[in-house]
Amino acid sequence: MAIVAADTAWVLISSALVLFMLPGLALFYGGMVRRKNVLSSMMHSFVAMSVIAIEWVIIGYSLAFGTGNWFIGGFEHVFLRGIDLYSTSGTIPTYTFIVFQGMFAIITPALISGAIVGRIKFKSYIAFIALWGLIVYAPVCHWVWGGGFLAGEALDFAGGTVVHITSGTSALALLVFLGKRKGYGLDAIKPHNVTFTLLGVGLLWFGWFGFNAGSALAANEVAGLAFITTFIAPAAAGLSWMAAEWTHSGKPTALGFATGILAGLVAITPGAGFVTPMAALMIGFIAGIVCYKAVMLKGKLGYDDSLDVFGVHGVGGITGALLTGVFASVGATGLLLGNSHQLLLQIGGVIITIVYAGVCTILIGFVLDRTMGLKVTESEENIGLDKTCHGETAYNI
Amino acid sequence: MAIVAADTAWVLISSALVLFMLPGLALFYGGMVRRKNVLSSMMHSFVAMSVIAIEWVIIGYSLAFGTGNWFIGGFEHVFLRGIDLYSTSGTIPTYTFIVFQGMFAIITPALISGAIVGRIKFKSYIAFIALWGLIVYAPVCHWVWGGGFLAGEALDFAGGTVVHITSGTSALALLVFLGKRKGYGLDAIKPHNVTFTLLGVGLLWFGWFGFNAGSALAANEVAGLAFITTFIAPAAAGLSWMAAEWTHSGKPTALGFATGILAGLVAITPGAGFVTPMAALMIGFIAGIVCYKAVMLKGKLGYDDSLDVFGVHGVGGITGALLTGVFASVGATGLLLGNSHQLLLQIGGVIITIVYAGVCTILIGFVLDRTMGLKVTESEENIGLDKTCHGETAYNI
Amino acid sequence: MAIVAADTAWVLISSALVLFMLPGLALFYGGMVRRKNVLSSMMHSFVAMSVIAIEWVIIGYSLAFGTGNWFIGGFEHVFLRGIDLYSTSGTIPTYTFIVFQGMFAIITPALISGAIVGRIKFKSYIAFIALWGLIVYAPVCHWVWGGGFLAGEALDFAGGTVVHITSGTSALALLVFLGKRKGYGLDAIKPHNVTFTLLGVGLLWFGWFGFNAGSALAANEVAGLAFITTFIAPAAAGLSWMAAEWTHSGKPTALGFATGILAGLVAITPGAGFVTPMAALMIGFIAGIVCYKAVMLKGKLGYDDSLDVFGVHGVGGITGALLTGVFASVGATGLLLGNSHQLLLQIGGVIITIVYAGVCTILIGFVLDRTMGLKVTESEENIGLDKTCHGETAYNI
Amino acid sequence: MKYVIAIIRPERLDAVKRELQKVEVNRLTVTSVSGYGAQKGHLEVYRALEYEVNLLEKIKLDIAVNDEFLEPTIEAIQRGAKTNEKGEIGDGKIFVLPLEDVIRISTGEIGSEAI
Amino acid sequence: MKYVIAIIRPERLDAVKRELQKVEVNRLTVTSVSGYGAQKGHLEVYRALEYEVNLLEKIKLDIAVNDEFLEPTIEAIQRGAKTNEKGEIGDGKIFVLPLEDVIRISTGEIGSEAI
Amino acid sequence: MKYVIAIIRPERLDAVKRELQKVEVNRLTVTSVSGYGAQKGHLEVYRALEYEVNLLEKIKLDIAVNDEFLEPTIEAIQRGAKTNEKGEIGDGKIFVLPLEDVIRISTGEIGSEAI
Ligand SMILES: Nc1ncnc2c1ncn2[C@@H]1O[C@H](COP(=O)(O)OP(=O)(O)O)[C@@H](O)[C@H]1O
Ligand SMILES: Nc1ncnc2c1ncn2[C@@H]1O[C@H](COP(=O)(O)OP(=O)(O)O)[C@@H](O)[C@H]1O
Ligand SMILES: Nc1ncnc2c1ncn2[C@@H]1O[C@H](COP(=O)(O)OP(=O)(O)O)[C@@H](O)[C@H]1O
Repeated sequence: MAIVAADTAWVLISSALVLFMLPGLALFYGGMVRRKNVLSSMMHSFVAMSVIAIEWVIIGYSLAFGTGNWFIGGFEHVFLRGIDLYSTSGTIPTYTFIVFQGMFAIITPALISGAIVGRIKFKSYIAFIALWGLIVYAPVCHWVWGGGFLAGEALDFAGGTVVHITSGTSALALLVFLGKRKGYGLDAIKPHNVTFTLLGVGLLWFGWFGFNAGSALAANEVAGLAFITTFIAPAAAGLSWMAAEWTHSGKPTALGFATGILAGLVAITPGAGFVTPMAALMIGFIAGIVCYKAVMLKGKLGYDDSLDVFGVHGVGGITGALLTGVFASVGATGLLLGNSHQLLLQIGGVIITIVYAGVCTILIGFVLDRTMGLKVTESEENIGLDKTCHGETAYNI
Repeated sequence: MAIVAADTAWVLISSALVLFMLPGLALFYGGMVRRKNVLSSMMHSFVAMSVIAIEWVIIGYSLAFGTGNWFIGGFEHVFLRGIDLYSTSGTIPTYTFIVFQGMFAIITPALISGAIVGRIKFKSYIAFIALWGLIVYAPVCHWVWGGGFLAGEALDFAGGTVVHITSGTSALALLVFLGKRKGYGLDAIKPHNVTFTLLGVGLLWFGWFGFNAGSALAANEVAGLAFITTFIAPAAAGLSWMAAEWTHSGKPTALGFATGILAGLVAITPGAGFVTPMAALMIGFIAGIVCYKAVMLKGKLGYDDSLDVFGVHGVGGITGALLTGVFASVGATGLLLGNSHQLLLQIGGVIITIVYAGVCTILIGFVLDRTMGLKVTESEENIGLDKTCHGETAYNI
Repeated sequence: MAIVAADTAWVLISSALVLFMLPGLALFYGGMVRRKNVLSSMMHSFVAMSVIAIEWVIIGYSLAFGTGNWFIGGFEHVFLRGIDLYSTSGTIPTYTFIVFQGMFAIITPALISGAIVGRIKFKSYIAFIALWGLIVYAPVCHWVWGGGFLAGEALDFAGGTVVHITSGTSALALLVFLGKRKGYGLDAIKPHNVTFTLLGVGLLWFGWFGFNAGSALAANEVAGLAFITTFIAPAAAGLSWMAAEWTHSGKPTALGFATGILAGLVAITPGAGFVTPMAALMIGFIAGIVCYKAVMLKGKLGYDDSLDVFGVHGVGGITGALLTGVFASVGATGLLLGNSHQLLLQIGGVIITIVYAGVCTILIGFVLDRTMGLKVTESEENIGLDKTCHGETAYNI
Repeated sequence: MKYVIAIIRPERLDAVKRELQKVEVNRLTVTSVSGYGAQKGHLEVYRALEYEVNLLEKIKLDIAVNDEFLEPTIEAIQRGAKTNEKGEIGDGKIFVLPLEDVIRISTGEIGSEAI
Repeated sequence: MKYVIAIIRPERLDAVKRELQKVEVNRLTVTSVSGYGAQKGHLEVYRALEYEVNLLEKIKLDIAVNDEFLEPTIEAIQRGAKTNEKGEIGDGKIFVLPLEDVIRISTGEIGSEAI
Repeated sequence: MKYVIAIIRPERLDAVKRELQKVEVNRLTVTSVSGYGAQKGHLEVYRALEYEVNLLEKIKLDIAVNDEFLEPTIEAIQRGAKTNEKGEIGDGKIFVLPLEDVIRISTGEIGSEAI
């Protein structure tokens, strides 16, 4: 089948937009850590661009999108064998499909890094994301988008399950080995640069249009729908988070507002092309509140998911996946249109993903902890990872 | 009518580009304020993304683009009623048209915020932009683009009048209530981070290609023309501002250069798709000088339009609107082609818009001032709005 | 010939992406200099957007792409004469082609600025890039892309020779007149903000997709190929630079990683649309190592190419040009497919370009040095160019 | 000669400078510091969680004065640094240290006239 | 009264604050500084080249104390600032200067009770 | 023992460090400060408008020395800090304060040998 130039243009620019989310994430996370860990935190995002990109074209793509079985793809496209300039996937070149999907494979493990800033060894982080990309991401991606057992069952337009629930859950699981930052709970560990975090969420939103609307894989009406829902839901979530915070603790913080927007982006991801704009409004409002509550809960439970990967991506992703089962009305039907079966499928998909990602992450974490060690020494943590892991200081005269 | 995929792709990416102007604006403005107000200033841009996006899909779009009368649209599309996945506007999905237009509705009130940094209450700001979006933006947008009485009369390719003259005028009008910053004129209130401002203008320019060339609403020759004029005019204005400053005060500042580029972007907006590249060169050069003079004048008149919203957007928008009436030669004719009538129409459009935006803003400002109060206390102003309004400090260790 | 809307959309957005590389470059370079020179360094990138844009539409485009002879184009398109809204170049409007090519003309001299930060007079810099754009860039661009004597001979998909070898060589040549920074070699001159540099490389990578994949000038399979190779090569080069540094000096720095990515971007530029993804992997890995070694060599040779323009763009560009001659297999054949002639052509192209750019830059430098003077005084250098050339300080309270 | 070190609120710097100008003390050095003392740290909220922040931003002034200027200097600082008439906790402190010698680098002047 | 100036490692600030709290010294001023001394500068690598960096980040504490608090203050700082039991080069120094007078701005208190 | 505080121009820091090294004073602490004095503030231009800026960036050096090092230290700073032979307004000042005690944290050394 011949490619369609307009679809190709759209997926190409969408791929670039998704890659651009990585600097956005680096800013978002980097702004929230202390000065002594900013480069370390940003490098978590940046190095994922290299490590996973290479892994993806060597083997990841084949495992995720090769024919394979219900669980995982095969090895037929290892090193991109069997694909050439004229291979097509739908109406776009296969090379372009590979790139677009590769961007998703990159950002997912990078999201996890927010939970563990300031205390993971850099080389162990690299090993972790490389293993995680093969053991967790590739299979789950195959299940949902690559022809596996969830394909055509659970709805996941742009990665609520594949990207956000896997990363959110794994973030939490990894804390089993990395514990708290020193001083967590005693001292206020303040974000060293909130302007970075705001700017970061701006970049993320911008890139997310590629993430969600690009997932239509064509410049068509569905892309248009996914775009407008990705416009509305984060706007609503930003407001509802802000309202909750303003009522609850008296001031609307910039950090909170930025987090609310992110929660909305996450929550609309699974349903972006399946729900109406007004449903997106609802999903956004709900996600802002739910994630706010989830982050508050952390305070009570006392674990140190430092930048709230679980509270935002995990909880936001689950919220979005379930609400997709409720509100779906475009090209699929959800609970509100009487299809309660879809909601059950969504719940099933969520549970399976949580269990799978959680268990595998604990296994990977365990192995790495015993072999290379995951956590830096207390003194390294005190001094900061920029100096101890990278030999640098971010800011100088 | 069926959509054209290429046009859809182009307007989608253009919409993303225009949204990206908000973080750009946040950086541009945020860099120019003092450290103690940077988050407050950035939040003015960011919160507009939420507030106006929601307002737009609930009612704003309907008021601006609903059928209505010569003055304003109607309520038929409230909550996007009557629009679905397959609705089209020209060759693109209506959802996409709504999003693209929504981005313009967002950035316009955000521009105003530059005049009033460091002294407006956050909740009053939110109320202000929400009211302004309905009372000023929606009608003026309807007049020019939504079938109102200026449609087909005054030329405004991408918002010289709708966006820049309205915001510039309103900025000035709002100063009636907000007055000067404490210490204005006594101490130098220095930009806390000029690199932000430079970077911000880079983001703005990038996004402006979507703003202007996207306004062709198709990936056609006119988009190509609007793109190249948006390339040339700011380049010329950057140079002419810099030349004026260099001659006049001895040094070419980075801040001045950035402002010149912005002036050129503003000035080419109304004519982007109506003038030749060489006319764009002229418009840019003129705008750089005229806005430079306008900002100097502020010093003499003594009002505190803190970040020169009127001097750049107001004056630049007026300059652009009038020069469009002079230079128009593509798909319209201006003075130089013997059509002096067009220039009169431009003048008329400018005057009506100034009066309308000015009067309405004063009314809105008056009501808010009497009810919620617009200005923070002197002590809050001294301490800075980041701490007093948002409970945060931007930079920490 | 009628334009193709999808190709137009693609080249328009690619043009915007390439322009966006300038703020990216400003951040990349600006982060590496000391606080006192950051605005000066950023302005080198920003002012190029103005100066070269104007020069390009007035005369540069005509010299590069006018009919002319084997060496240079003609004057037929001075002031864009002879081009109108409906002129086409291939499947896109000529105005769009002009803009896209103009972006390349802008970034090339801006790249040079990294070698000479902190010690060149601002007005001499402006004069230099203006002259260089006419004397070096326009001819070389004509040779390779404008119908000159290298067209159809040496392969250069997106500017390995035209952009990177010319700028890298010229950077080195200009050092003849500008020498070392004060204190170079004695004190560590530390990057004042490594987060800027990381962020900058993120922007550059994002923009580079427009640079390379946009060079297909159509939204087709070749664009898809150029996109995926531009995804893989920098990823590989980032890793190989990091590996080299980690082994050699014990720590993987963020600055090094960012530089590696840039080296990969440079090296894949000439071959982006001519090689397979797996060849791109090889090219990236090799470029990371080769550029790392080149930068080390600088330490031994003792010249002060401050931000390693030659080490990265010169050496990376040469590496890429030669490896294109080795690996070319798509739409051209290289050494590995038995066409050793192509490699010879590549070598020839490289040598001619180096000699031409080097000699012309020395001439331009000589003339400017004797007339306006190139270097600031020692005291100005000590105080920093932000204050002495621009009358500003970047960071304030 | 005395070396006066004053810790004040950042937002009072302009007022203090103005008061010092009035008593013709027009030389000083300013440092950004943070500190704590009687002023209770306040609660700040980060993403729905409250933390106690106790290091507060302050401004430190170093002013070397001749003995006859000590009183006026201290009084000027007090006038400028008070948040309001009655003063608030956190308005700051003034420390007076002995100063043995001063050298002005440009001229080589020494002692009182170098201040 | 004494004016104590201590230079410590940034990563020891929290520990020093805790130790000071224990001896009821709960007023201090913190400044970010850099310095060098016995502690050798270390090599840093910028793009494949090594440079010696000798200005190291430190934290400076200013603490005005009444005489009876001097000993406990010094000892607390020492306990908190040591990298480990035996102490490492670069752990810092404590300087004790005479302090003639203190004024608390908000109340106008003077001398010992103002500290 | 003396506690020397010098305020110099930022761009002279390297030169001062070199001069101090020559007289074997190789311990010091550096702080970024701003200040004003005899040196007139200069005009800066923000978007076509001129403002007087009077707080100028300076560098503050803290150097604790034994008495016999006082003279060489002062002279070294003077040599390094002067913009040119004759000195310029704004080159800075040196303040000498009495220092009662020094403690080196790592070793517990006290007094002169701790400096
Ligand atoms: N004994 C002290 N030593 C050093 N700094 C002090 C001392 N007491 C107060 N400060 C500084 O002065 C600031 C204000 O003092 P604080 O005790 O909070 O309020 P008040 O000014 O009402 O006494 C503190 O934040 C701290 O920086
Ligand atoms: N004589 C001194 N004068 C001023 N500052 C000093 C002096 N000696 C040390 N310092 C400061 O203390 C810090 C630590 O001192 P250093 O000599 O490196 O190690 P140690 O603490 O083991 O003596 C230095 O970086 C410097 O800031
Ligand atoms: N009496 C003083 N007290 C505190 N700081 C001073 C004093 N005099 C000068 N300074 C500091 O020294 C710097 C240079 O002094 P200034 O009077 O401007 O020039 P000069 O060095 O020629 O006397 C000032 O910016 C200020 O930081």
